[in-house]
Amino acid sequence: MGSIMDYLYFPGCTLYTKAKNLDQTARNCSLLLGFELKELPNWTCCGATFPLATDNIMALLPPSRILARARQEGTTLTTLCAICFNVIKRTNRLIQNDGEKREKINNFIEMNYQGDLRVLHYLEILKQEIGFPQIKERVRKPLAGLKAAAYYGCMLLRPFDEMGFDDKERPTLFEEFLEAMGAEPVDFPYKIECCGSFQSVGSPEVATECGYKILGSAIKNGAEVVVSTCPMCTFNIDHKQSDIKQKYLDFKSIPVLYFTQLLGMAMGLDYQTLGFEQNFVDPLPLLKEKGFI
Amino acid sequence: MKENGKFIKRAMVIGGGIAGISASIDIGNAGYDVVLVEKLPSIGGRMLQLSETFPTLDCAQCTLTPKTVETGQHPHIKLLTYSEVDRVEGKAGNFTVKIRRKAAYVDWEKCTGCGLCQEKCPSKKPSEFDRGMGMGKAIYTLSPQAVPNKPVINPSNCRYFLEKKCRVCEKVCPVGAIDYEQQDRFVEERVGAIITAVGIDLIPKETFGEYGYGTIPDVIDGLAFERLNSASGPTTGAIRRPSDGKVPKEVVFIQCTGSRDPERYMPYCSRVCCMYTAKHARLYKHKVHDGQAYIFYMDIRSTGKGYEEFIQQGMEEEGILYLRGRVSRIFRDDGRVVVWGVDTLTGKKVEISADMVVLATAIIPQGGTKGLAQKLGINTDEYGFFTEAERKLRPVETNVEGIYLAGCAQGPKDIADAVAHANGAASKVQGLFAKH
Amino acid sequence: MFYPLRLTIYDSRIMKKLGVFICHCGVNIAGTVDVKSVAGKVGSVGDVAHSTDYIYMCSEPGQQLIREAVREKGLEGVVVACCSPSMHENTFRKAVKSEGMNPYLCEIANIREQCSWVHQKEKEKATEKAEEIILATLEKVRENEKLEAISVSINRSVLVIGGGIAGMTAALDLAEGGYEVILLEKEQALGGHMTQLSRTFPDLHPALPDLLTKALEIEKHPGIDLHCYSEMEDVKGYVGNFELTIRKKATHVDWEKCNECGLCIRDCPVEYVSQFERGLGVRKAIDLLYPQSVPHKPVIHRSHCRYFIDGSCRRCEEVCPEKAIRFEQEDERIGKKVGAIVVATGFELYPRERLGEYGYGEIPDVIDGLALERMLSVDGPTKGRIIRPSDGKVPKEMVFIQCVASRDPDRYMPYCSRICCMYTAKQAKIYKEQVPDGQPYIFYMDIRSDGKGYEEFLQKTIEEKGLLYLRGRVSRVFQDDGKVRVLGVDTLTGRMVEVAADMVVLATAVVPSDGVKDLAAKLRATVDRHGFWTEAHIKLYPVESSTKGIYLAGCGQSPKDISDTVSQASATASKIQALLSTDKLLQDPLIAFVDENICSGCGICVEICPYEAREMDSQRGISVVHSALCQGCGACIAACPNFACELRNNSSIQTLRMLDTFVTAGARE
Amino acid sequence: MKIELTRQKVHNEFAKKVELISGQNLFACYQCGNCTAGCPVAFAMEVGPHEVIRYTLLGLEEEALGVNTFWLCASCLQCTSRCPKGIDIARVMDALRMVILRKKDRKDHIQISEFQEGFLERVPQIAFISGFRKFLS
Repeated sequence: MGSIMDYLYFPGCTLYTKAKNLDQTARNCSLLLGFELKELPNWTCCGATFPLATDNIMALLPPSRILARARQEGTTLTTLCAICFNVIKRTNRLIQNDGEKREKINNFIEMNYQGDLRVLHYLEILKQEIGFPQIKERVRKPLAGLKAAAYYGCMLLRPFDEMGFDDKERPTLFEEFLEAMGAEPVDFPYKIECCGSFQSVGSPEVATECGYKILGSAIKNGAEVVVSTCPMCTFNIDHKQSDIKQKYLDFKSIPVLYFTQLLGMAMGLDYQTLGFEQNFVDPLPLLKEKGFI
Repeated sequence: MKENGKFIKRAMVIGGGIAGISASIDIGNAGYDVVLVEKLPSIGGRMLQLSETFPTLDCAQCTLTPKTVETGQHPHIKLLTYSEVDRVEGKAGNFTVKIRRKAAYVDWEKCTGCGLCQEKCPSKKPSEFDRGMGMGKAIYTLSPQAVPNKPVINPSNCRYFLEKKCRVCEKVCPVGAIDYEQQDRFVEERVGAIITAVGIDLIPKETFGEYGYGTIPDVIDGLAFERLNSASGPTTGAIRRPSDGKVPKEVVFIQCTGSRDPERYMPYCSRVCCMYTAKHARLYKHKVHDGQAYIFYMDIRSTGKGYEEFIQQGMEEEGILYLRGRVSRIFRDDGRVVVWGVDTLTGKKVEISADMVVLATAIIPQGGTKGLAQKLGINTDEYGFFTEAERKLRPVETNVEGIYLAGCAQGPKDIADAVAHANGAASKVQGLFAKH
Repeated sequence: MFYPLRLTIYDSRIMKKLGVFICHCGVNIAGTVDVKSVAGKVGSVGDVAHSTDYIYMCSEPGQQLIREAVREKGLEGVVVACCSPSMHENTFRKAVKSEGMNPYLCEIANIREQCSWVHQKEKEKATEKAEEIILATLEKVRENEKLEAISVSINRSVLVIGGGIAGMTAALDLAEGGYEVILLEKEQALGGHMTQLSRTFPDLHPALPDLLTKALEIEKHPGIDLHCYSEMEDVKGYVGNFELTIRKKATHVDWEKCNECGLCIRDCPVEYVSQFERGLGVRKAIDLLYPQSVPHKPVIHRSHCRYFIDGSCRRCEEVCPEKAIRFEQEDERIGKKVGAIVVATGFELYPRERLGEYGYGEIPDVIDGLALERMLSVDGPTKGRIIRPSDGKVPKEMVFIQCVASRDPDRYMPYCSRICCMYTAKQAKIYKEQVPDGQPYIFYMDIRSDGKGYEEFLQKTIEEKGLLYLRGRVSRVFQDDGKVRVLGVDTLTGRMVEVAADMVVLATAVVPSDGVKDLAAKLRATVDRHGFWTEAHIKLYPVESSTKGIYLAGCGQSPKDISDTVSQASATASKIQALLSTDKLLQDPLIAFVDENICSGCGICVEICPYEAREMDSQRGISVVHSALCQGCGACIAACPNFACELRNNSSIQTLRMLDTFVTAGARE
Repeated sequence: MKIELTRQKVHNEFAKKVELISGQNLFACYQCGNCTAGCPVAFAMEVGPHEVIRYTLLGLEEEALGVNTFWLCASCLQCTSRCPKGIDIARVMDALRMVILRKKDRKDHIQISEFQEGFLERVPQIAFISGFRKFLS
């Protein structure tokens, strides 16, 4: 596998609290794969949403500041939370391409950043920098027979010309990852539909409905577990299963795991280090039944 | 300009679809010799794939075959099928065109067109002519009514070429016409004028990720529906969905798929989809009386003679439901094809759980049009359609004297307009010849 | 039923070897009719030596089946059971002819349009009926005579009626092809409606310059005999040999002498409302059609000229330096002969006065599309400026209404006029360029921008110019407070929309020119119920009329834009060149003939013949048939009180035998 | 039910403001409805995004701002990614939110004080931070 560089790492607020399991497993897995996530010093909130208003750049300053500081530390920045990734990558691209806004932003943050950082999602590192075949070789306990539905959500895929993550309508990267783990990917139409995002704060019932449709579609297509990359999505499709159950009485729970939890498990990490206690729907019975733990 | 004596009053027509055929017959009937070059093994073009044509619902074969037969038998028309233009030199009155005659692996001089080879050929692959709706053999003619009625071997499907075994066709051929060693050959033709009528293709339905989650077999395109509906097609005209052969009871037709979409696909209107979709829906209703046809549209464009009446009749008499709006997404769920669309007239999102979806995909120029334009020294627009000399008053002429345009290669048109355009080009050729 | 005695004379049934070929027409026939069983049953008839079926009889292998059977079985008569004879009679007759059989021994049994299509739900009965139709047709074939086509000589010149862009294009193409052309235009100058246009979509080229270039080319072309201010008075004859009478209307100006100085026009004291300017401008009693008119010669309009009204003025005569004024000139009739005729009679706009709900013809600021074109023309009544006809103010709220009287089957025209969407978008764009602070509103039902580059033009214009498209019809337009109030709807919000407009432009329906129906009667060609010329077949014969030798071009056939008109006009020229490229024309011999022994010379047939094909032979005292003129319509046969006329291969005995087949079959049931 | 149109209304301040904030040309919308067709939360909307755009273009400010459409928009960008005319509809929705949130009499869409007890503890930061940014002035 050769020596692989270390990556600057922006965890984001949620990974320090509600999604520690995502953060921890990612860090541990990277060590097993031969690279380190070098956490940015003094990082701040990314803004949690890419500002869509074009007449005001204030909301662009936090992610710009993160980028500018990261550039002082290195050349490649990675993150896990899909929303943080979306905000940071889009901001980076805007600074790269919009000279006028770049100048304004630099004036505000009193730094000089040109947008020359590579911003990669952790999954992209796995695919592009390390390679799924190589990861497959590292798999100690293949997740044979695990029917896993890869849920992409929105922020990795859209807008396509800015994110360039995968085909926006028929993405396959996540499934390729699951295959490398030895799992059986389950294709389901709702894998690119929205989880309701921040509507869990504004109109929780709408987010409940979104989550119900996504999970229902995954279950109908034979999934035993849904795999996610994003703490926002995970909240809406995992933690909100209690709300879903309240509304749809015949709804049967389904575990939702972070992709790094699967990765760790497949690479032989002790399941007790994988933070399953933070998952709302307990995956342990399923994982035991499957003989993975 | 050439002197009178040397001006060659003989024309070449490139493309043997309805436009090329119409132009050839016109020029031939005026007493001039014509060389008709077609890249497929037989003439007829896209129209050969159609079932019935709007607005009269005449069967396409019935309108077309007399013309293909007439072309094949015309004393002034020389057919060069399975051939492509390789190089063009010279100018009006004296073009020298080098033509590649592709290896058919069948000696057409000997072949009697008995069809035994096709019948016995053991190789079956999805047929391109049938848009994947049916199977085709490695040795084939495009249709039983092909002109000329001579088969060719497709080496990429033929077991002999792939695995060096089989040779069934050779064994069964009563006249020993199979020739696996045949090579492409080149011929030269000298002509005084050239008409290009190379026709169209459809933008592949696979282009539309959002419309074919994975690849849904029951999402087909308009030409595939024509094949399904065609009496000479793979289902002998029965409307059956590709996935399981069931009769679809709810069929959704989606217009403007890839057309009028400047951001993602083609900005132009493909001109024929509104009418053929209306026709499809009506023909579907004729065969599946208890079925429901839904048509998503943006604007209904029925501008030809009798077209508006045809559309309105479809709505009134066949109960076809028109929904004004685009479809955002199609995916498969529980063996059904789920369509997410909108009816902008009620402002409501519409979800239809359909049995089959037919996409009226955008018309694009035939592959290789730009290359041909370069050989001829004429222009194309950014999409590859040939550019006419002037849009209004010189719609069939090009920037090069002696080279003319016919049919959809200049821009999407329906059959009637394509034929008129082609006849117009023929008129210009006759005028050019008469002057010299 | 009364059987005339003499019919037995022809009843000389000789056994022939007959062949029957039944076409599946894909599933069109075979889906309803059990073709195999029909072929079997018919095959068992005594004189039927061959009976078979095939998926597409009209295809090459299908025709091959027929040719082989004729050759190998020595068939003496053939029935092809398939679609209407108007589709493929010719195809199959050619096929049998190639094997040496007389083509008129081949007949079509129509089991598609007359059987399978109309009985889709009664398969058994349809199968029986198909069998009966074939049996009846066999009866006909048994009595068919061998006939030879009638050969007629051809006059190789062409008449083009209409000097608009369609007629001009056809005329030029034909003349370039080496044929003599007579071009007839009812107005005093060439160009038709295109001369009224400002700029054309989608490239916004000025309409006039290109058109004038063409017009001048025509004026100078040695192969074109141009007759402006002329009308068709009478047509006799038939394809290859038409005899025309052209009426050249009196211009009251000797065009040979006129030096185009324009003094007469300048000094003419009479001004009247100009139709050419769509009522927005005036013209003189002696005037050109438009300033750059080709030919560039004036005409005196009698109904407005004071000399003709009360003899009070001879001003033009006084000022003319060439003494070219001819008050006494009369209409002139000239005779011509041609082999083919192109009708390119063009279109008019639906009269807006008949659209009560849109302004009762009363509101001056409600104009139609052509009127706005005149305004937009730099040589028009407002020199290209858009102003309200009522008070000359610049309209700031401008409403365009599409589909006015189009797509309105109940009240007006059911069809789409095809050009309105594009010209409205064009006009709105030009308006917005001229009045940047104005707002165009366009009421539409569907935007139909289906030509090359049209959709792109439209979308770009909407985006850049901020045209407001409102999907919905306008119910009413009325005058209120100096404004034109428009009551419409936006079906996309589902709301009623009211605009207090300064001006309203109606894209009124395209309708055929006046006088088309009269002309159709003269030419014996048909028009549809709206007055558009009917083509022989929309796909097979789109530029041929229902009458041989008469061809169609341009909007007279159906509405189309300039580019499509030009293509089609060239197509027409191409068809005519093929027709005239030979010296002799072969015509169907299926025409009337007279039994000279029976004809009493009463002359009823002469009266009744619509084609003037019957005349009296005064010497012999009987009626004769002019074979080149007879179209085989059968009117004389029905009219003859003595049963002296018959149609070749459509004799009474044949008809009766065919009827017998059906009657017998009916009785069996 | 009835709209009286004038050129001032078509070029109304409100539409201009929305165009300015969103950076989108509302005239480019040809009302195909693709945005509504693909919207994952359309089921809960009073009218679809395409209709809100229409209201805005026609100067129906009250109607446009009175519906829940843009409040329910989750900025998932499905509409944006499939718009055939390249309009970033999510930006238009955000612009409509901004018009309200930026008004002088600041009016928040959600009231933090009304949250159920423990709600904020349960919800991840990323959700309520982005929610607050979308819903609070």
